[in-house]
Amino acid sequence: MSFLSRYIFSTNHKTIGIQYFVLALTAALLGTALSVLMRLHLTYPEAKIRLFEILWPNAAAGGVMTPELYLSLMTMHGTIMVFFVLTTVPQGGFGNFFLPLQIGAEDMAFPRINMLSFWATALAFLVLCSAFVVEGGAPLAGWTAYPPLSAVGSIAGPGMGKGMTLWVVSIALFCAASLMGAINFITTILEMRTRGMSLFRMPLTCWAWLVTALISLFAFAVLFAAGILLLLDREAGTSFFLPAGLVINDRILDRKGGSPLLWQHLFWFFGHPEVYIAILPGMGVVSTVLSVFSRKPVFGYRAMVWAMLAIGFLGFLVWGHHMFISGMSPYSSLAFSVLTLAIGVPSAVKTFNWLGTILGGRLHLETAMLWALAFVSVFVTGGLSGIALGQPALDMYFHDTYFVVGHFHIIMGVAAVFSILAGTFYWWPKMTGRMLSETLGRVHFYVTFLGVYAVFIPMHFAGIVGNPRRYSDFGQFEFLKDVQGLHKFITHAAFLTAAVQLLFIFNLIWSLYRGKKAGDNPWNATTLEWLPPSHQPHIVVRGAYDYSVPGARRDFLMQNESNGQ
Amino acid sequence: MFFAILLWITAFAVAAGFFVKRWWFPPPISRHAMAFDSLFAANLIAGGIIFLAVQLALGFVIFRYRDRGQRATFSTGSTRLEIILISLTAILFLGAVAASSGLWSAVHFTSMQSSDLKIETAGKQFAWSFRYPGPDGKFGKTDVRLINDAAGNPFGIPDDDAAGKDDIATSALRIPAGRPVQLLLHSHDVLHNFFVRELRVKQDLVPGMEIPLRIQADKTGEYEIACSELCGLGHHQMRSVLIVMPAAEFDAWLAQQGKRKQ
Amino acid sequence: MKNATGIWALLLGLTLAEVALAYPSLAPAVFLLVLLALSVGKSALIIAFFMHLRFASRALTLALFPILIALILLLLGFLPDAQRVMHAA
Amino acid sequence: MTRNETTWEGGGSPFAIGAKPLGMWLFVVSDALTFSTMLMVYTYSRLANPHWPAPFAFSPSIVQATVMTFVLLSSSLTMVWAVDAMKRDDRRKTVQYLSATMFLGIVFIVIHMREWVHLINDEHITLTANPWNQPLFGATFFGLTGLHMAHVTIGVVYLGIVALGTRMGKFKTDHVETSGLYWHFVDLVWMFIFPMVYLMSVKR
Repeated sequence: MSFLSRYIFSTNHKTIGIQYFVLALTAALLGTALSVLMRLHLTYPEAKIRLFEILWPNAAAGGVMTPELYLSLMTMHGTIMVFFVLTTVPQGGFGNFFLPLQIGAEDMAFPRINMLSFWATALAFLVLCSAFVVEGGAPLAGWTAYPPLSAVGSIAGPGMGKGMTLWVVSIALFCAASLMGAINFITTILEMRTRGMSLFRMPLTCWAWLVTALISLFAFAVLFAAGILLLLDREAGTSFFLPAGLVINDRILDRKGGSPLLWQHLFWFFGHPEVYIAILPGMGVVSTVLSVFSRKPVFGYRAMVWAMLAIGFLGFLVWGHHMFISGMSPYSSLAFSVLTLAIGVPSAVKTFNWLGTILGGRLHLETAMLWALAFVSVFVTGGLSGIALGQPALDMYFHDTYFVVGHFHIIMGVAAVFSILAGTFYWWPKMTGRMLSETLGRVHFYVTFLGVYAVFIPMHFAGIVGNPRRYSDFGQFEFLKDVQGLHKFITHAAFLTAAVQLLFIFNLIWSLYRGKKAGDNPWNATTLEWLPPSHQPHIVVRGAYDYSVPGARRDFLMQNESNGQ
Repeated sequence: MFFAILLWITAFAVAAGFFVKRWWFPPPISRHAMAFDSLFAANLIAGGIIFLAVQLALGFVIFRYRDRGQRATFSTGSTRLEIILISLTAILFLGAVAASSGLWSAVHFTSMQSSDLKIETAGKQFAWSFRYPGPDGKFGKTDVRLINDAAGNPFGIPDDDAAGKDDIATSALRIPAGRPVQLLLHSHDVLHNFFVRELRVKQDLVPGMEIPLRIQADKTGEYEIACSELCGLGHHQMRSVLIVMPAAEFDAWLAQQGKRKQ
Repeated sequence: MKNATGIWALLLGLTLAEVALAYPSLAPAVFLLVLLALSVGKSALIIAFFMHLRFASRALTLALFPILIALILLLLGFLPDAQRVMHAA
Repeated sequence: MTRNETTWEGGGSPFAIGAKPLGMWLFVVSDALTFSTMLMVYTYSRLANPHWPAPFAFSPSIVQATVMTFVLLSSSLTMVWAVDAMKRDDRRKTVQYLSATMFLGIVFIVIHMREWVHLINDEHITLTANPWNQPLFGATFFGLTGLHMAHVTIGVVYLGIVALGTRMGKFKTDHVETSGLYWHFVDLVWMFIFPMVYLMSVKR
């Protein structure tokens, strides 16, 4: 095998998994860097910062960020984090590497489509990043790209010309890639399990990947159609999302008949399920990690499966809660409100079962376990503010304030990232054959845990004051004087939290060369990926979480172990 | 063990942050705003109890069951507990919906009265304008081609329209205290959002739609209007003020504006 | 083979029926419902006999189609807002 | 042929079809939602614009569209025959039927393109403008039929590859069956586009 077919255009699921992981790590670093720059500008809007000038000689001439630059960083931060980090690592990265191993398959069902799907994702990322360097810079319409702002071209501002077009193309490519991935995952899980691996013996991670793939299969289909329509509006002069009588920048637009609300419906029909695409695989990882490190079976395995299926389906019924104040029919708001709180029920079931899993266990507080426990903590914190936002009457104040920013960063960003980190610490030995440093891991963990609470809880307070989000400067409003101290605190906490992530990167690199060699099954886990590599097909005889089974000879029974005696 | 203690401290710190109310809502100026505040308080108390209970329980379990060489108990779950929990959360969440739907309905389903003062509210990048129908009580026609801010015609009212002759256009929103007002929200270009903190209301302005919003302020004073939906690079400076005047003073102001027009 | 030809003829007949129905002045809503019913019938025939779903396992039918149909019905949730757009000239 | 969890414990397939057809089924289901979205956007646009035009006269529009439906349905029939022949391991017949299917697909595209040219040149309906000042009429019409035509075109190329592979003896029954699923799906979508787009806009 040449270098190219082995490492670059490989069809091996492990290589593709690592490729996804590295791509997402790059994206995460870029996305985090952007957020730090944004915080810097927000806190010191007048300061002349040399770094800005070096990075953007035009948009930050003299070292002061222009509002459009700030908004474009915000747009890119959101897009990169949602699509190329949260959607990519848990499914593309971990899923590709571990799904075939966990179900005892040799590879994914369609290895070549798998490779294609990764390269389409990578291309989508490159296309998105190229928006930074084209004329006008990156788009400034936010990751939701609401028209008319996003549909009328460069008269709506710098970055809304070529940059915005690249954004749409990137998202369309990403849709195609995710669709290929989803087909591959579902087919693999349904067709390629080893003997004895019935659906209800699968580890919860596999269930999570299955449900996530099902959601992707449908959600990205809708976003793809919406993307085509937005592209037509931008490049071909149609007016799906543009009503009559628009006057932008003193120019009267010759468009007619469309409705901006239509985009919001289409986008959130995808966008809300997308939240679950980001978090469900993490839930699977956390369930597994909690079980392994408590030496106890998952509490209510079947309830966990049904809760995931319920979340997956209900996720499609609640898109309207992003649109309570959008001018949508107010009757729809009430219906969406009921459905939104209904989705809290399976989420509560999961939380309850996680607590049930660790209750009465023997908790080994390794770093992976700490991340999983912290996931439960932030999941509850973020979920509770979601209950407030799910009520249209309260959303009428909190919508588009920092309360929302705090909420979704905790529940979607932080929780998903914690589960990714739990997965990384748990699976790194399998991926590389070496252990990560526990000491570095703990320092990284404690600072990050405190850091995210210090960053995102104060945002709720800013939201209560009424601080609107997506403002590049808080100087124009009297009432925003009061929150500036708060923002300064948030910025400092964010700096610290971002800086300590370098420790994590260092840990990864250090471990590759100096890390302790890991055995085949360092955590004494039961699932098939921890078996030594062999060409024999495994025959599965038990469920995925047989820990501390009474009468067994040791406190775990692997899935292919026929008898514990 | 260290993590358990840290978790407890964090949970109490978060709860304290919401309890001390150093950063909080501005005082309410309408009945709706007061109802909003009590609804939020109820949510905060219920949510706060659940938050502390779960975080403290999590910390406790970590503390109590940390590895001290004990054997883990074997348990795969309990359907009965599961069902109890599902019922409890379902009741709690549906209760939350029921409790808050009244407030939503009061804003959106209260029928508009013909006696309501109507004010057209228009947003454009990045300014607000307001139009009063004048003594005849009728808004004149508008034509986007005639929009001219410099000439004081932000709505594009043609010169030859009788109904539009007496219309009054302003850049600040003046309303009488204690009287219901209908804002007819329009946008000329992109999405905007009308947000007044003290009223606790927020509504998008959508081009191609006319969205009515019924408000009533009871306390006089000056309050800031902020755009709360991303509308482009000047989003952060799209500001105006809501001036709530005593009803008599407002009538006098409106009459005077009308006179100046003629 | 014969079976498929029969289905083909049936599909063609239904198509002609649709065309014929376009000319008596039915109310648009009624016409739309009739057309949708006929189209759903036609696609069911295609799925069952041409795509051989009838001969594949029931599990596939039961797993995929209810989800798809539910989601398509969900898209109807957009429609109430179409009436809220102002009909400016 | 129902198999339940107790008898089926991994290895085979619960759906009793191979990986390739299952993958295509999944694609078809996903693509069906994309088309549904487009049709819903079309419905939304019609509802939002009360004076929607109905310009399709019996001749040529409806006649042509009916002929196109006939062509597409017939191509599905030849496709069924192709899969059938492949199952009997008659590769020569399979290639013949596949070629017939491709030919009918091309006929469909040609008639469709002629219609487009006629609408654009003679009726002055384009993507962005038309005589009734309802720009979304053209946008939805060309958007929907264009997306469908793209699918037919891709289908013809795909069938070409499958026919070639079958003739060279490389492809198995699975390949032909999978391409058949795609082709029937393209036919199925037209069963909605024809009534929704053409018949709902009949000039009475």
